[in-house]
Amino acid sequence: MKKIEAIIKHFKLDDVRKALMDTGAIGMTVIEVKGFGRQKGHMEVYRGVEYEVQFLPKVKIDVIVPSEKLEESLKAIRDAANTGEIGDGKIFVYNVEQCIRIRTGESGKEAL
Amino acid sequence: MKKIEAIIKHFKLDDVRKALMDTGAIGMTVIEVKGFGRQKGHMEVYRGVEYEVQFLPKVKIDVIVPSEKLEESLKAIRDAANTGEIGDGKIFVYNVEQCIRIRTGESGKEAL
Amino acid sequence: MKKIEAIIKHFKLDDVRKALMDTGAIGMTVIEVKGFGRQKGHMEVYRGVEYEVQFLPKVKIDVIVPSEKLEESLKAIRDAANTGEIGDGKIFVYNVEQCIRIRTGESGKEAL
Amino acid sequence: MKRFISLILLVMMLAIPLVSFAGDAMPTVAGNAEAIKTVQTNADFLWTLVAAFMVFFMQAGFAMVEAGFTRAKNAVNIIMKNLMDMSLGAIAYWAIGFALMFGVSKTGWFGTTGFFLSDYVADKDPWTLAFWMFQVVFAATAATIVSGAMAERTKFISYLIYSVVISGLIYPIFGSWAWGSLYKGSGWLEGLGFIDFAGSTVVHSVGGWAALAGAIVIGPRIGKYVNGKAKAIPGHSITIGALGVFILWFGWYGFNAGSTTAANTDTALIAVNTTLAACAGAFGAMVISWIKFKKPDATMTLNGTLAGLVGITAGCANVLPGSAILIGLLAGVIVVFAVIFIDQTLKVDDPVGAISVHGVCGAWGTLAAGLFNAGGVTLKIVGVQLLGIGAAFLWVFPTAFVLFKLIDKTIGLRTSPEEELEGLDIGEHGLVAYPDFQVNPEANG
Amino acid sequence: MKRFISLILLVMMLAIPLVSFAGDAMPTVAGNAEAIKTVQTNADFLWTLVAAFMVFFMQAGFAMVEAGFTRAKNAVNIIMKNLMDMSLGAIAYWAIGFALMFGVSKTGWFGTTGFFLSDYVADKDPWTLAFWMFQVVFAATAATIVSGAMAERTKFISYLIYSVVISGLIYPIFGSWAWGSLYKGSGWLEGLGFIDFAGSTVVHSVGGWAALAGAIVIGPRIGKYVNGKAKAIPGHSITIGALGVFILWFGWYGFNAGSTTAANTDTALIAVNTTLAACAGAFGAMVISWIKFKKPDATMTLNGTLAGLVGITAGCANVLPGSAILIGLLAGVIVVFAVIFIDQTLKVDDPVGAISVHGVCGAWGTLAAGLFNAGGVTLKIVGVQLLGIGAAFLWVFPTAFVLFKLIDKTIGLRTSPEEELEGLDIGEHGLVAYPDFQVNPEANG
Amino acid sequence: MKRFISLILLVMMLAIPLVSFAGDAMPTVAGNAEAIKTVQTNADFLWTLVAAFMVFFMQAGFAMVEAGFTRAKNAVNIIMKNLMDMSLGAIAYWAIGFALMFGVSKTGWFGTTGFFLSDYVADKDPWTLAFWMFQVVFAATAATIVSGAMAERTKFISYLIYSVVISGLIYPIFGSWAWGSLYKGSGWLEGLGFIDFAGSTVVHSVGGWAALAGAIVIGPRIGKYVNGKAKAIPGHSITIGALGVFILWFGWYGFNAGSTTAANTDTALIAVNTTLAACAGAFGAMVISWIKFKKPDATMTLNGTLAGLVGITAGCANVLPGSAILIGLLAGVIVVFAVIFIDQTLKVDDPVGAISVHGVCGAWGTLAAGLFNAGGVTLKIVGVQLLGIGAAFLWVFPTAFVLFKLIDKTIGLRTSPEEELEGLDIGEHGLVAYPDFQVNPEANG
Ligand SMILES: Nc1ncnc2c1ncn2[C@@H]1O[C@H](COP(=O)(O)OP(=O)(O)O)[C@@H](O)[C@H]1O
Ligand SMILES: Nc1ncnc2c1ncn2[C@@H]1O[C@H](COP(=O)(O)OP(=O)(O)O)[C@@H](O)[C@H]1O
Ligand SMILES: Nc1ncnc2c1ncn2[C@@H]1O[C@H](COP(=O)(O)OP(=O)(O)O)[C@@H](O)[C@H]1O
Repeated sequence: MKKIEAIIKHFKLDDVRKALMDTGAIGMTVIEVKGFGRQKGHMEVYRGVEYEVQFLPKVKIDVIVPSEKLEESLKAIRDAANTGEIGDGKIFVYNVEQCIRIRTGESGKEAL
Repeated sequence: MKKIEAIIKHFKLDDVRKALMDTGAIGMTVIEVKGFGRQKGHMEVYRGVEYEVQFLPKVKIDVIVPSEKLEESLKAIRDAANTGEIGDGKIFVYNVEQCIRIRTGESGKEAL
Repeated sequence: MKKIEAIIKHFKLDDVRKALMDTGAIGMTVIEVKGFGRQKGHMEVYRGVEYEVQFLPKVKIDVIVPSEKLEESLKAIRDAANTGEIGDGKIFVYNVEQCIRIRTGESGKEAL
Repeated sequence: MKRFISLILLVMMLAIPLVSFAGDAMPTVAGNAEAIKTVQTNADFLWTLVAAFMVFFMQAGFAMVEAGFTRAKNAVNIIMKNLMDMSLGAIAYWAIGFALMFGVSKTGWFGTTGFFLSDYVADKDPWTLAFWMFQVVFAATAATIVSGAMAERTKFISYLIYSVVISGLIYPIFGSWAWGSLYKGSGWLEGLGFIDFAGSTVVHSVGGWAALAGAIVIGPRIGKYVNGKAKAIPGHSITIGALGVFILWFGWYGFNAGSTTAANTDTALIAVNTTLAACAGAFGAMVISWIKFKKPDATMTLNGTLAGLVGITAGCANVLPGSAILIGLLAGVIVVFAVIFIDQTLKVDDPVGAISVHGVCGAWGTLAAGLFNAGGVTLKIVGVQLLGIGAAFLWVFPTAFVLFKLIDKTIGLRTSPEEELEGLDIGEHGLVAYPDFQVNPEANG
Repeated sequence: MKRFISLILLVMMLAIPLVSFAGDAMPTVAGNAEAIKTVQTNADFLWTLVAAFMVFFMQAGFAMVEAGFTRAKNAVNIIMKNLMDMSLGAIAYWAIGFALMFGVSKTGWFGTTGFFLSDYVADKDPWTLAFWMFQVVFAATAATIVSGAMAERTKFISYLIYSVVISGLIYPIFGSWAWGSLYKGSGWLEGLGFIDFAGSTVVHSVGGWAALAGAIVIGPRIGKYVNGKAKAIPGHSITIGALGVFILWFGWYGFNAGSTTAANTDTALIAVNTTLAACAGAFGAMVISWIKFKKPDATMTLNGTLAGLVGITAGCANVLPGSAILIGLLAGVIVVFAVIFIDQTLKVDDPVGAISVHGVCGAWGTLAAGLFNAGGVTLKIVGVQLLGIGAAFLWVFPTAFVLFKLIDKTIGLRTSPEEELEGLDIGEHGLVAYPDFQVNPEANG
Repeated sequence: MKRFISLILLVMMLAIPLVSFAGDAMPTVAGNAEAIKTVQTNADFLWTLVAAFMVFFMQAGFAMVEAGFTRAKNAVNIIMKNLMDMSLGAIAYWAIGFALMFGVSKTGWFGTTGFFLSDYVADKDPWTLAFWMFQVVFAATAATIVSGAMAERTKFISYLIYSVVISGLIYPIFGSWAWGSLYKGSGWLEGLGFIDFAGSTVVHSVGGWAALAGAIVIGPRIGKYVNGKAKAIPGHSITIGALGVFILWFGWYGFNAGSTTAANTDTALIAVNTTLAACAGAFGAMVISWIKFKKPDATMTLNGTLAGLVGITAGCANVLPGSAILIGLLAGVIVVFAVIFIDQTLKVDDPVGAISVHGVCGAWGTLAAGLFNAGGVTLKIVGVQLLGIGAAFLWVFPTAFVLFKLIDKTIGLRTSPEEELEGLDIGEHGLVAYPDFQVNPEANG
């Protein structure tokens, strides 16, 4: 199994969720994060003082998929999250060694 | 070392924390997340409009344990978090390549 | 590529960010977490009832770096985050199997 | 002897206003009579001003309701709009609005004297000021209603322009038709016997119809209608929204009971009616929402409270308490259906329900003031009420529509989609309302 | 001649009320006297109503205190309860409560005339309305106290039923014993000389003992007592809670000083006493909490402020300012011990401290009104005060207990554990109060 | 006959105060005159007290503004400070402040009679109490200004000490110079004709200069100046801050119009001036911030509103409405420059802008009261105004400076850096304000 971590723009969350479900994913976890990459923050003025908003709000989606679904899932995310503009985000992939469903104790792919 | 990511129900946090500490774990990190899996969201009505609450609030516990403690820790979490009901959550395991304690610079298992 | 997860004190965030940027990192993601390790929580009194604040607020920085930059980055974080006091935090390193930039579809190191 | 007595009596009864009640002068009947008038006048000023202060406080209520019922990313913007519609609106009303509304009116269509409070500068009659103070907060109320309906997508500068025009022109001109004679004016509508004691139509419907025009011209928020289906966009703090409703209710006592602009015993009936209608409105909306949506809906119940208040505003001084309950109850029911109708059928996006609460229930309240008139109801009374309701719509909706269209064609009415998605607070004001708190992914859609 | 003069004098002194003070009629002594009465009456109405509006605003204060002192997941529910206990309570008080409390009472135990405000419909005396307006917000205050103590676990529908019964029956019946003669009633307790000027017992203890019964019947929140040890469940917004306390303090001036229901100079002493007692209460609670817990505890200090206010409510018009400080100070001390005792010894779960603030300090204040009576204290005075305190407990606690038990056995008093864990907002109202913000894991336990 | 008639008239006019206006006694002219006075007195009490209650409510406004404009981690602390400066301040003012300010003053520098409200205990004149009530909330206002400027880094215990000293000594002594003769005192400054109707200098500048001294002595917050450059530390809730501003504006009507301490028609001009100046202040600050920072700055506009209010406070009763607009507008402009100057040039860290709003605009308002005097302006008038402005600074700044230095040297003025970084709420009160919500990493720097 693989874990996909996709850091995307807020308003793309719903599209990405739908795209993933179309690939057969049946679960995912989202986390509010702040980050920067190519897209840097912007300057604002607070009571006359300029300051940099360094970190921009983004959403991170964690989705664990069976290894054979990886490519399909990556493509789905990319297509759904892409606006062609800076700040669209990044996808990272990790190896998952084990997976357990708490309720049933099942493990491995069945647990997803 | 292994990283255990357990996504559980809020009110089980305290039990899981205690169970883990009983296995000898001396640290952990929790994060508020939203997610869905087998347990889907529910429909609500806001000002006459039906809408789906797709993501339910969950807690994610990250705990890094020495590899030899892995099975014991997984069991502890499972036992503590299990209610037998849908939405009890999932556990994922990853490999940790390195661990450093910032204050002392120690690394490896000693750093945990 | 490697993923560095550093759990540090809030007020060190800016220093760590700068230190990482000095090593050439051009992106990172931060998440608000709560945790404990060697540094335990403290007792407080609420309306006459003692209670333990078990989890202390911390910041987690996720930064994905090319493998050859790993050591340099770890040192940078350690140096910046270190106050010599308990609760300074921990650094964990994971392997990243793949990285994609959503906007361009680039992958691997170029995508960082 | 006779003469002497007559003289004494004469002095006592007539001449002595010269001596007047002051210091240790020998009191006289006529002097006392003057003094009594003075004391009553003082009480009238006291009540009129205290009521005006309470109505002013409704600005805080509107700001909190509108902020609470919309998303966190637009909270700064909503608050700035509420602050500035009062600030610019009051200056516009001082400069021209008051004159158009209450100046001498030869035609019955608008006043033409008293710009820049010049009446006071001329006469030094403090009543001009007390009356202006009471009226300016009414104008601000009419103006502020619109900001809720156009929330989360309107350019700030465009809102400021609208604000000046409604406070300076649209509101006062209609106001002069119904209320001009309260001061120096004389309006055609009041001449016909139109009953709108505290402004269900004059203030609330006027604000509500301007809100309708604005919401239509600007169009719905991004994500509000997807494939023609309405989506829910929950507000960011029900607590703050509810606080706003309680503040409005409190201020409404000044609004309704203060509309006597005199300290007299009529205020008691008005206060009781206001209370009962608000309570019944909350109850009505709760029950209907419970039946329709299976759960007692909080935002609908809060809207129902306001609906009850708007509903009783016209008739608060001329209906009996039992009728007030009925009027409020129906307002609470109406507002639920109106919100759903406007949202789902008309597909007009009104984040806080301003059109339903103020426009629709304002019309209902005006009709009800005729139907439940304690002095009896005739076809003529009902007819005039309907005429007033219609006149308000026909005057306000088109002029506001044209105004918003004009703004749209020139400087633009709506912020860019990027700004709207990110939140107006950053785009328009360079600030976030709650920098210390994380923001929910789903709330930013 | 003589006759003529006599005639003039007669006309002047007696007959002229017919002419009365109005328009330009020749003023007369008797006419002036009438006019003076009218002006004073107008002032009385003005003050009574303004005070009533301020007391109404306390509803916002209660809503904010209770919402702030409980968890975010139950904020919508708390607000709905506060809104509806006013809304339903006022209608119940209009229908029956007022009649039971202030109607003609043959027995001294409850009134039997004036249902549905029929007195006003009959006489058209506006004072009936002004007085009702002032009394209805008192009834709402008594009712709303309970929602805090039963927060975070009570079924909404059950709360609504309770609400109607306390406003319509339990509160008015006790009220008739102590205050009936303020209007048409006559109560046995006031007949004995019971001093409770603004309602330490009549309003606050009544609310507090009902809260005690409710909290006992419903039992503690899940997680409040673990292995018999009390756990802390912090409220979600101290800022909102503190705002509520400030609003309550503001409204309390209407509560206490308005209880003259007349514009006279007695109000000054009342206002000063109210201020000093509140200040001393805050101070007392802060000092005690500092000593006991090592840090000045904010929620205790806020409770102390309210304790001082509740404590002075009975005696605000008959003690000297110095005594007010002492009464408030002791109330602030008492409330801290009461909260701890109820929470840790009685193990009754009262999330906001309502029982301690209103029940216990209400009793203290009633006793203090006797002990510190500026006109001197006798055993009899103290005895009657104790009798009143006891009567309130003996009437309210059992009836409320039975009421809650009945509700529990029939439709159920408490929400399901799942709903409680998830938060009542979702379960009861299908809405979260702060959808834009993340919620802390630990707060949901 | 003649005698008889004379007798009757005499009785009517003089002797009958014995009969007095009460119950059914035959009314008389003199009796009526007395009764009229009584009614007017009642109205004066009513207005003075209602105004005092409104000014009290400003405490809620200050608490919300200061909490909203600072970080979440210090919200409990800010609220406790606001609660306690009222609570301790009122007791200090009762014990000594009022006597120093309004007691009989032989020298013109401070009063020496009336400690512990002993005047009332002696005479039982309720006016003493009504007047005290109005004055105590003014003292609390002056005291509370400082908490904002010293927010997020001051030890709680030290703040309490400061609080008692300013309410008990610093404020009342200056107050006696300008306002002593409103009661039994007589101050040297009022003797010269100093105009400060409601306290631009007496209350606001006094608070502002104490704030300046405090902010200098305590030094900036950690992270506020990095390499000599000012950094932004945004407040945690603009919504709550704005609510505070609306509450302050509402309360300000009591502050300014209540300063008549009489129910008369002068209040109308004051209310209108207050409204227009606030509006113009908001407008001025918005425009300037828009020009300078490219975007209409919300916190500056909110400060501008308060600046307009502070600016009109001195002259609210003696300038024309047109002048009020000008005074407010300039105050709004001044406050923006003052904030920037104090923050960036003086490098004095004032999180909420208290020094600029209250100190600087208080001075401006006092000068403006002379310059725009409706009765004409002379060099002497302006000179006395400047003298008063200078006297306030020269009295308050040094004494407050010494006070803060003394506290600093003894028990310490500032919390430890660890505590400051973690937030004062945990360190000083063992509580967090919003336990249910996550806190942003960047806000904790
Ligand atoms: N090296 C990195 N390590 C961790 N997170 C990163 C890294 N680079 C980017 N990110 C995350 O991805 C988000 C989007 O990156 P960005 O470079 O702005 O997108 P794009 O490449 O499309 O312009 C950032 O806000 C940050 O949260
Ligand atoms: N494939 C997945 N990838 C990432 N997170 C998941 C996945 N499946 C489930 N989760 C997380 O686990 C939580 C619990 O999953 P769920 O399937 O509802 O539990 P259960 O299997 O006990 O019914 C979800 O809310 C989600 O946060
Ligand atoms: N075994 C662990 N697994 C996951 N997170 C941990 C673990 N140990 C520590 N942490 C995280 O690191 C943070 C700092 O750890 P701590 O032991 O207090 O630091 P230090 O070692 O410098 O004293 C904790 O608050 C927790 O979030």
